[in-house]
Amino acid sequence: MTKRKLSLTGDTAFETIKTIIAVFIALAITFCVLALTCENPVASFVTMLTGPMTKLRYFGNVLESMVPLVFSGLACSLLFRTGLFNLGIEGIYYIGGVICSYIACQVFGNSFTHPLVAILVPALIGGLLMLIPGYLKAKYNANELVTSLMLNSIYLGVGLWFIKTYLRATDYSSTASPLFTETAVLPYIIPGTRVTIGIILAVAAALLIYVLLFKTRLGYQIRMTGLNPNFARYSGMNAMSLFLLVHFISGFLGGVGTSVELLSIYSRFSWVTLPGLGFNGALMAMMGKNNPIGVLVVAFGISYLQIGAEIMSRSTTVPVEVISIVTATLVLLISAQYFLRGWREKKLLKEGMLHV
Amino acid sequence: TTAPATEEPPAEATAAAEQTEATEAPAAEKIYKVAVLVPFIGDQSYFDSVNAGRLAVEDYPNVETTLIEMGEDKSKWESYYLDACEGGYDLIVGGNNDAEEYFYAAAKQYPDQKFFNFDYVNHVELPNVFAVTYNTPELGYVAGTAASLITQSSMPKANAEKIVGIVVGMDFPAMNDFVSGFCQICYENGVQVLIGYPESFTDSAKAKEIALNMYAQGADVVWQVAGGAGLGVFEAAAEADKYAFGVDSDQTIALSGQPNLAATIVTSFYKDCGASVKYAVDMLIAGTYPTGAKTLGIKEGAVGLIQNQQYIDMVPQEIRDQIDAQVAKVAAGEVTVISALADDAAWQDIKAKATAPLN
Amino acid sequence: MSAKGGIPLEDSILRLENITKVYSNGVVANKDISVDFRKGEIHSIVGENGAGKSTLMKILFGIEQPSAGKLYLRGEERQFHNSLEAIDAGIGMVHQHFMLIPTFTVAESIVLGMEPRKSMLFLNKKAAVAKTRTIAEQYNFDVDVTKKISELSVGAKQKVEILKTLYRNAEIIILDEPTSVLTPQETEILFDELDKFKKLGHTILFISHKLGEVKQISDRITIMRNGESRGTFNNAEITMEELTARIIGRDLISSYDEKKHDWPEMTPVLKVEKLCLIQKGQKRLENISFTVKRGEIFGIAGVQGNGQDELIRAIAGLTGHVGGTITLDGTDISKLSIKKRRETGIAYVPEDRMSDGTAGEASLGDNIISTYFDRPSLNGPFFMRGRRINTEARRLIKEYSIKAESPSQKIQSLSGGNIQKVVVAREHNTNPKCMLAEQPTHGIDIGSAEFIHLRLIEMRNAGAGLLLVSADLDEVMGLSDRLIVMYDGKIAAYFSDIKGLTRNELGYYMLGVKQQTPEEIGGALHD
Amino acid sequence: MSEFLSVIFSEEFLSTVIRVLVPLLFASMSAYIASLAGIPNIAVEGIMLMSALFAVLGSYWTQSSWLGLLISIGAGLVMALILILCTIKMGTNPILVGIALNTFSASFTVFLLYLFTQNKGTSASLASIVLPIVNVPIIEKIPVLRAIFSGQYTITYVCILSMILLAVLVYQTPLGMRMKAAGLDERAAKTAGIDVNKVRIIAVLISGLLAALGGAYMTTGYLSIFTKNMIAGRGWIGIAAQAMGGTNMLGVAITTFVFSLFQAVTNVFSLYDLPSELINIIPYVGVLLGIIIFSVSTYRNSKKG
Ligand SMILES: Nc1ncnc2c1ncn2[C@@H]1O[C@H](COP(=O)(O)OP(=O)(O)OP(=O)(O)O)[C@@H](O)[C@H]1O
Ligand SMILES: Nc1ncnc2c1ncn2[C@@H]1O[C@H](COP(=O)(O)OP(=O)(O)OP(=O)(O)O)[C@@H](O)[C@H]1O
Ligand SMILES: [Mg+2]
Ligand SMILES: [Mg+2]
Repeated sequence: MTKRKLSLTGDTAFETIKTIIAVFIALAITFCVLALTCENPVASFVTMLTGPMTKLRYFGNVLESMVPLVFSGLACSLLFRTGLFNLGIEGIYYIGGVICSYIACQVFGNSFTHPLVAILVPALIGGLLMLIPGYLKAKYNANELVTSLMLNSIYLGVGLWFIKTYLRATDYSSTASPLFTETAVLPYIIPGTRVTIGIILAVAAALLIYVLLFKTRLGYQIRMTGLNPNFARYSGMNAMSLFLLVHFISGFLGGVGTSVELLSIYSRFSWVTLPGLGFNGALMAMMGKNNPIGVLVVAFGISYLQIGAEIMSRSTTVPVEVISIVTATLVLLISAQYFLRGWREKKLLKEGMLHV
Repeated sequence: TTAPATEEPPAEATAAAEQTEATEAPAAEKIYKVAVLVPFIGDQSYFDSVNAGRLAVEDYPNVETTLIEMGEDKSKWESYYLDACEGGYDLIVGGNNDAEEYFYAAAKQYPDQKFFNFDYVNHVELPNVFAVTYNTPELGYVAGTAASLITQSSMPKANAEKIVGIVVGMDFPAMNDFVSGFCQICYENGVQVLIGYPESFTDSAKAKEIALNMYAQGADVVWQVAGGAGLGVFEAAAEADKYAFGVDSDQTIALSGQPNLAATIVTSFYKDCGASVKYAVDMLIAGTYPTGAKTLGIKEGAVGLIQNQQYIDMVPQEIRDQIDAQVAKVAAGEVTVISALADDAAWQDIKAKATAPLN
Repeated sequence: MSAKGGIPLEDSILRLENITKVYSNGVVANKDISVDFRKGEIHSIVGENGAGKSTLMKILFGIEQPSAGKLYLRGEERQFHNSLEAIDAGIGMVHQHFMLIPTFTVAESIVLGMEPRKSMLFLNKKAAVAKTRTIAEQYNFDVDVTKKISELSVGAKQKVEILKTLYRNAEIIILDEPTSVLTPQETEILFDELDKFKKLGHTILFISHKLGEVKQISDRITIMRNGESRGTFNNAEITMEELTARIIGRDLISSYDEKKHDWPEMTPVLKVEKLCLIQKGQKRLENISFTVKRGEIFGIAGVQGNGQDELIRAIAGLTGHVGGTITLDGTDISKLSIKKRRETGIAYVPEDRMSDGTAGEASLGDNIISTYFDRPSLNGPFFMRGRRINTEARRLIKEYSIKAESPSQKIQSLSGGNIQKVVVAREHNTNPKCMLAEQPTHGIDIGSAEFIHLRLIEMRNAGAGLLLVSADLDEVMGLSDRLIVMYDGKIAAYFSDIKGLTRNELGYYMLGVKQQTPEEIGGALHD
Repeated sequence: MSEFLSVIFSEEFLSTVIRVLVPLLFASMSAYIASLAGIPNIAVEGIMLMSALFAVLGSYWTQSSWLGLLISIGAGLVMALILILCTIKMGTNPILVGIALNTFSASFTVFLLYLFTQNKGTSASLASIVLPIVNVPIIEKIPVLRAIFSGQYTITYVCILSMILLAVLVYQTPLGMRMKAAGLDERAAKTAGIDVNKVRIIAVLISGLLAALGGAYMTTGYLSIFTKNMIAGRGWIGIAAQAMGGTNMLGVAITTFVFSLFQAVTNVFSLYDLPSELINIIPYVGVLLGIIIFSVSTYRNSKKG
């Protein structure tokens, strides 16, 4: 059998070329949209691309907005690895946020123990809550999309009610918690920005999950179970407990993510709708091909673009909503599997024919 | 006497705050840059009203304004404020509930610029900040007056039952501040109040269903305090052939495209944020920018009801007179209106009383 | 000797000229293949796994497009862009893997794509049932067309696949390894049918790794190797030995008998006593008792679906609800988890290598260690040792002559035979006391099959007990030392010595025509 | 309480259920037909939103409610086309496309609204036209039946008709059978000579059409004004109902109906002094309990055999 690795068109090289070209096309489309909607498209375009680099605070914005995306992206990627389409991280972000806020509003400990508890408790509870759809699926084959979507709305209702009944700030006019106790707030690590140790935690989490997945026995079992549960069971792995463990870790990450976000960026809990970070996490996970490092890169890229576009829209007449067109194009092009495939196949065919 | 909210002279609206005259400042060369920060416009409520105020001052030859929409993601708001401060504006208009902390933090950090909080909850005393708030309970009280008079009237769509309704976007104190005064006067007048919370400011279909239920249970007038979702109440009113009240600005104007819906609106109860924005800019130009906080109510004309032609045509003279009399009483300070924001216990009490079925 | 050339175009119904196929991943599956098929012949295509047989057939059926070359149908140049065009041109194909939807009924499966209609727009369900029933009767196929596919036995599914092509009026019928799942009797019936079709003027293209069948039924045979055609031969002009040699490039070992070897102490290693299994309210296994000893291959013959699969899965621990006991080397394992059973000394080559035996998306390396990934030699205190795993995988690739580029290659990009070798290598590598081997050479070319057989014999000779389940009578009779036949979830017969046992005799027990007494069967446990 | 019961057992309540049900049914059937053919359509919410806006814009531009409806359907079909082209031609994961389309639609509707009305919140200032309410002569007089079959918005009747047509399509036509085959086993369908891509394109276009009708319903009768984000999760309810019913159309419809029933009860409850946040989760809890009971009993049955 004549089977050859063909260098230029090899998998990695091709993926890289593809992504670069996709980004270029998406940017070109963005430029066209800008040309249609504002007076000075070139300047706006440059602002969008370089904006986040012009000020430390802006770059800080990029980092701070990628943190929750990394956590929810990691959480979703783990879930997707089990082959399930579970969107429950959205709800975990909400209810975890409520729990975190409750703890953050109490007075105890010091500026180390307080945030530690305020992050770990929601994380644990998040992990446990994630077991509900996980168990229902594993044991009774209850559709995880239904259960997770329903649970999201239920967590929202219960969380709102809890805040209103037990944690409402009396000095605040909408449903919100009181100000977090000072000890609970995470310290800033880059002066002049709101970048806290959250970013370090996010990167650490990504690396940790990477090591877990690709270097440990547990990760090996998780990967095999995700790829083919029958095979994992046949090989002697306990598919059910692995499945539940993955759900727990995922919920745990969700809990950490929401807590870090709240304790870094917010001074009180005032979400009255689902934050949308869970859905964005699903996007990160899919674009990052469920690989922790991929999630990290994608989260940075999307945040950079988003912040760049916001800076641009602030200084020009372009409506903020235009950003969504840019993001949608980018997402669709980058994740297109067949994009440039024709070209690649032609090349492969040519090279292949040489060996005939 | 057609007088939509935004056209009211600012001097009258804020008569209490220092004496004012000169709108055309002597230092004609100076261009005043004003930034207005709101989460978004198009809420059919006070962000739109603030924007109306901005548009009004935009016509001044020496004023340049920028509207900055920050979006609904609160985590991004801080940077919008800091950017505005760094953008060299003379006056930064912003604040209101959720953004207040960023507003005051920015004001503290940039003491050379002036700041105006168009609707404060917790004012922080700073030399460069002026803040106003509106007496919402008084507005609710006036609306309740009108509602309870109409339901007992012989107006064509009014029925025998003494029931009125109020659809409130979400169940939280700032929203309930509209309801407390409403309940108070209705209870005094022996009218039952139905309160519905769709728990959304966008789901107009849900608001419609709730309002339809209210009408089906005997309400003949429903007040909507639910932003975009509240438009569903007018749809319900049109379908049930009953009355509705608008909120924040003259909603018959907003509904210009849908005359059958506009026709259900007896009147709208406004909160004139726009006028206060204009007032702040005028003061800035005059070089007499105030500091401190002010509550604006019926007396100042910052809240009240729209008395347009439709209102006059729809509501009989004697009812209008009764309403005017009640408004005068409130303006004169003869009534103590319960505020849900300030006194939770009293609010819970009046809510229980006003919603109890009549026998 | 070669039948190539010489034939005038008119005689051939379908002619391929210089067909080359390069897959999008750069694999050259077919190289410059020219062959023609005549009207009314049975034409076999043989070759090793991955030789490119299926690819060539997929090209004929419009599923794949050739990268170069021409295709003439009835003398006219054609190109099929999809199966529909091929079907319209009178080509039908029974695929190597069933193309049936479990929730559809037989009638629905058959008419799918060419549904009878009423008033142009609507599905005529009655006509569908009637038409399929007529066709089934016409060709003497005994299937209930109103049954769901999921309720059918493998043989019945095969019949449905063939009915599908007949319903479409196929003049040319392609059968890609249709017999690998059939019993001898079923195969006989199929061959009778094929003969009938041939006489009716259909052309049949037949792919099989069972050369006996090929010799029995073919008019002509095309041999493929490494994506190339190694010539087309008239059946009468080529001997079995020649055929074998041309396919694998060497001779086969004629019999494994010489390799037989008596282990010094034939102590029992696996003991199954009174095993019962109830699934979905039906008795699947009833009172199964037997003993497997060290150094022997214990065979289980039977038509598929008579409980062999359930039995093996129950022993391996994949199926619960077991009554009775399973003892491995003195330990009762019937309540243990799969992992514990494996640790006690069970290894298992599953029937379905794709759904149980491997994770297709995972790398070869990941697949080849799945049953002993936690072995200390492959692990550090916290992390798995990637380099050692790689070394181990490379060693096995070499030892089992698995055709693969590297351990990091996705396993699904290997050919079926090589995937099977990975499974056997992995299970062998755990050094089991008892190996459960279920259809270990299903769909595998003769060369690879021989290799796997030798490995199994080697294991036996090293003192392991082997439990071999196979529907292939040649395999089960060729390898087993002792043998039971299963019918309807029960042991129908036990043979302590298979010498002198005939295929026909075995066939009677397999079909439930004959049945031994409990005493005779008792020997399975006590011998 | 008795007051509550009298509301629940009224004809008016029945028509409330119908009103609430229609957009949800469109949403779930939209999700159903696409997923039947093997393309999960997560963009239902976005398509509905887009169509709701275009129904208003369309009827405003043309000053005809029917042309408006056509334009709205066109918008829905374009969205569906993007979904299917990205999936089939570019190989993008359909779920990713769905999420991207939803985000896009949420912003793009506001952008368009602003472009045409200078308002980012509602279309209230546009003189758009709604479809008529239809009274059916004889049924109008029959109690109970009249609550369902008379005096409803035009699209309610379109909904009834669509459901019948859809059921016929899925269960009585070759196309329906092919869709099912394409969804259950793409390779099997292909080898049976089915043009899977064509079947899928049709299915997703029908899905787009149904979602568009659901969106149009919201602004051409049920309501007459577009408000930002007015679909408010209805598309997702449809997707959940589809996931619950699977390939069984009746199952999908029943789930949707149960949700609507709970939703209507919730609307009645919301007039009582109960914690509104908790009241609002009733429909979700209802569906969650439903799926738990359903799955557990299926599991038990399969164990028993
Ligand atoms: N879709 C595909 N993409 C890439 N390579 C493929 C594809 N299908 C088959 N191949 C490769 O083409 C070669 C020929 O495969 P083919 O299936 O034709 O072999 P075969 O002769 O049918 O083998 P077997 O006897 O195992 O059925 C193999 O190396 C296989 O890995
Ligand atoms: N996209 C692909 N890339 C690489 N290899 C592929 C691809 N698709 C299929 N193959 C491999 O090509 C081989 C040929 O496919 P086919 O369906 O004919 O099975 P096979 O190898 O012939 O199986 P068997 O050994 O059971 O006869 C398979 O082993 C399959 O794993
Ligand atoms: Mg009345
Ligand atoms: Mg093959």
